[in-house]
Amino acid sequence: MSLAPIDAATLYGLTGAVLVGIGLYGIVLHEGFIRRLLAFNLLGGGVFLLFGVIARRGAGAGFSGDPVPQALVITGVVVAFCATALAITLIERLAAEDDANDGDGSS
Amino acid sequence: MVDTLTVSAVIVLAIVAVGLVRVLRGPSRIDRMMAVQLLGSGGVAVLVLLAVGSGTEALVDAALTLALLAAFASIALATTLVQKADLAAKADRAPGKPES
Amino acid sequence: MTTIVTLFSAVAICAGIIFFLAGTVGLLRFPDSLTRLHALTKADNLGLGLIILGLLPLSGSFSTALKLVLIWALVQLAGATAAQLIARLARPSGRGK
Amino acid sequence: MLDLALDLLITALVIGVALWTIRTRDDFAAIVGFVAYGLLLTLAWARLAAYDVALTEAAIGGGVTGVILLRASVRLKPVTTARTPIGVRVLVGLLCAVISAGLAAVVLLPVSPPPSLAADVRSHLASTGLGNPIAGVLMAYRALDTFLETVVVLLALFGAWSLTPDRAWGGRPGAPIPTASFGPLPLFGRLLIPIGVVIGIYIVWVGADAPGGKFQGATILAAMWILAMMAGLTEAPPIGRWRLRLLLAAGPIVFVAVGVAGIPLAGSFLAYPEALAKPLILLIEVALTLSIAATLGLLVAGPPETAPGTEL
Repeated sequence: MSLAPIDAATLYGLTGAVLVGIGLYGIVLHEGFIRRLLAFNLLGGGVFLLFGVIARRGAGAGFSGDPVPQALVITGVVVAFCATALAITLIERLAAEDDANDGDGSS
Repeated sequence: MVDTLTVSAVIVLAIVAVGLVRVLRGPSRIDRMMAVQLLGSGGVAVLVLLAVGSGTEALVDAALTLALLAAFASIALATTLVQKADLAAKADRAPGKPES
Repeated sequence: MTTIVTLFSAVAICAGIIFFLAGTVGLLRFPDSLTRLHALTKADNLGLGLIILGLLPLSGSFSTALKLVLIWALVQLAGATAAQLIARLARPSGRGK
Repeated sequence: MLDLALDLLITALVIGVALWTIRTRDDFAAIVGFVAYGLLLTLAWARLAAYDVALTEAAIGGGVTGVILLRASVRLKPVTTARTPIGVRVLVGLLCAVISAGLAAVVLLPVSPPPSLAADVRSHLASTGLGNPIAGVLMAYRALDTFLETVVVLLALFGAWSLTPDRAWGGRPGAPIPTASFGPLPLFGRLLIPIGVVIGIYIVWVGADAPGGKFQGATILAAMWILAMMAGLTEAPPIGRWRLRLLLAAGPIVFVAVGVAGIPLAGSFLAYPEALAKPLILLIEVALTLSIAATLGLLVAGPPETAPGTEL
């Protein structure tokens, strides 16, 4: 094992690592549901970048990157979107239930 | 030519970065919303410069998708602002009364 | 012939960069949101247009050139529409006709 | 040197926008930051030469995810929260920094030689008849994953629909961002939607041999559908309509049918007979594109809000 060369892949890998930290901080400290979900998606972007670095370093056989991790990231982006959409719907329903319980007479 | 186009891309991105810092500082939501439009034109400019510079057709497609979805997102943001302003105006005018 | 084309590209791309610069200067210097929006949507879209104009002779194929023009048209359309929506928002009478 | 300058600039912007998105107090501003983050990540993926991912990020990352977050920000009342004490924030920050440092160490101390399946993909790509290695991976070697992914997309929609209030069941979902059809929006929609639909179909079609594909193309088609709803040009269909449900299920059904046919014809589930691999993959791609586009559009629109028959 030796230190990685400072190239584009390493640079984006480090960025991915930083983004995971930033996203995690947001998930832990934010109280609003939307903001937590946002932070979760920021974290996801960082994880995907780490996969991108694995793909870039696995370049070979005439490809600019290993296609398998890239395909995984594409699947991941789509599933992350679906999870976000489901979570948003849950949050909205929760807020609607809260409203119904709070303002029985007023609304 | 390849290097010249990459240099152009770096310069455009640097200029866009300065503008991005400015619009994100606000103060109004309209200012902040401009971040998406700024990246919609600036980010697309960077992508097409890199695409033609490296002769990568796929990057032109990526730029096309980026332009389309940035357009979609900036319109959605603007519509949201209009919607929120309408809701606020309605709440201001007369709570309880039916609006005309 | 090729020198003329290269020169044309270089001039157009440089002019595009200058317009991007002008847009950012506008963002930094203009006093309120609406004038800043004006600077952004006008100058940056023109900048992108000039850069794409400069790239057209270098693009190598007709389909790529067509896509480049389409990209510019999309950005232009979005800029104009968003500016309209926002301008409506800033007018004191709300959304007038 | 030049390339490094460009990469440094992009990474600085991505990190800067991410930090700003976390720090800002205003929900709307945070969503703007997130959309900007998605657009910047497209540049990052382009620089990593992962053009398929760049397309996906451009389509989903900023655009469609941004709109669904906006939907929530319009429908929910803003929450005012007390700021966490500084001590807790510093502690959480430190713990997160430790995790980042651990991941950074993994990046800086790579395994040598790097693990890669690129050579395997290269040696088998010809048998799929496809030119795009990523389409090959998604449709042939990891076909089961891709099939399950399309089911996950559909399940997410079922989950969202199951949250429909009882009175609204079977009704139409509202527009994601409710708008009167005023001003330039309908005109914008009429101009942009035809162009966008052509681009979406093009991205699916080109995906067999070049970066692109069904998920990216379907997302673009879904975005255009959502735009039509926002501009008041069309309404979301009532969710009880059986033709709609058939459209949603068509992709996974075709996928499964071809997969089961593979057991007698090619020896295993989801294996394609060599001669028919490309036409079969194209058939699946077309069916999946339509289903995924419809599902994603309805996911963004959300569950029905008004009872059936009460809408205008």
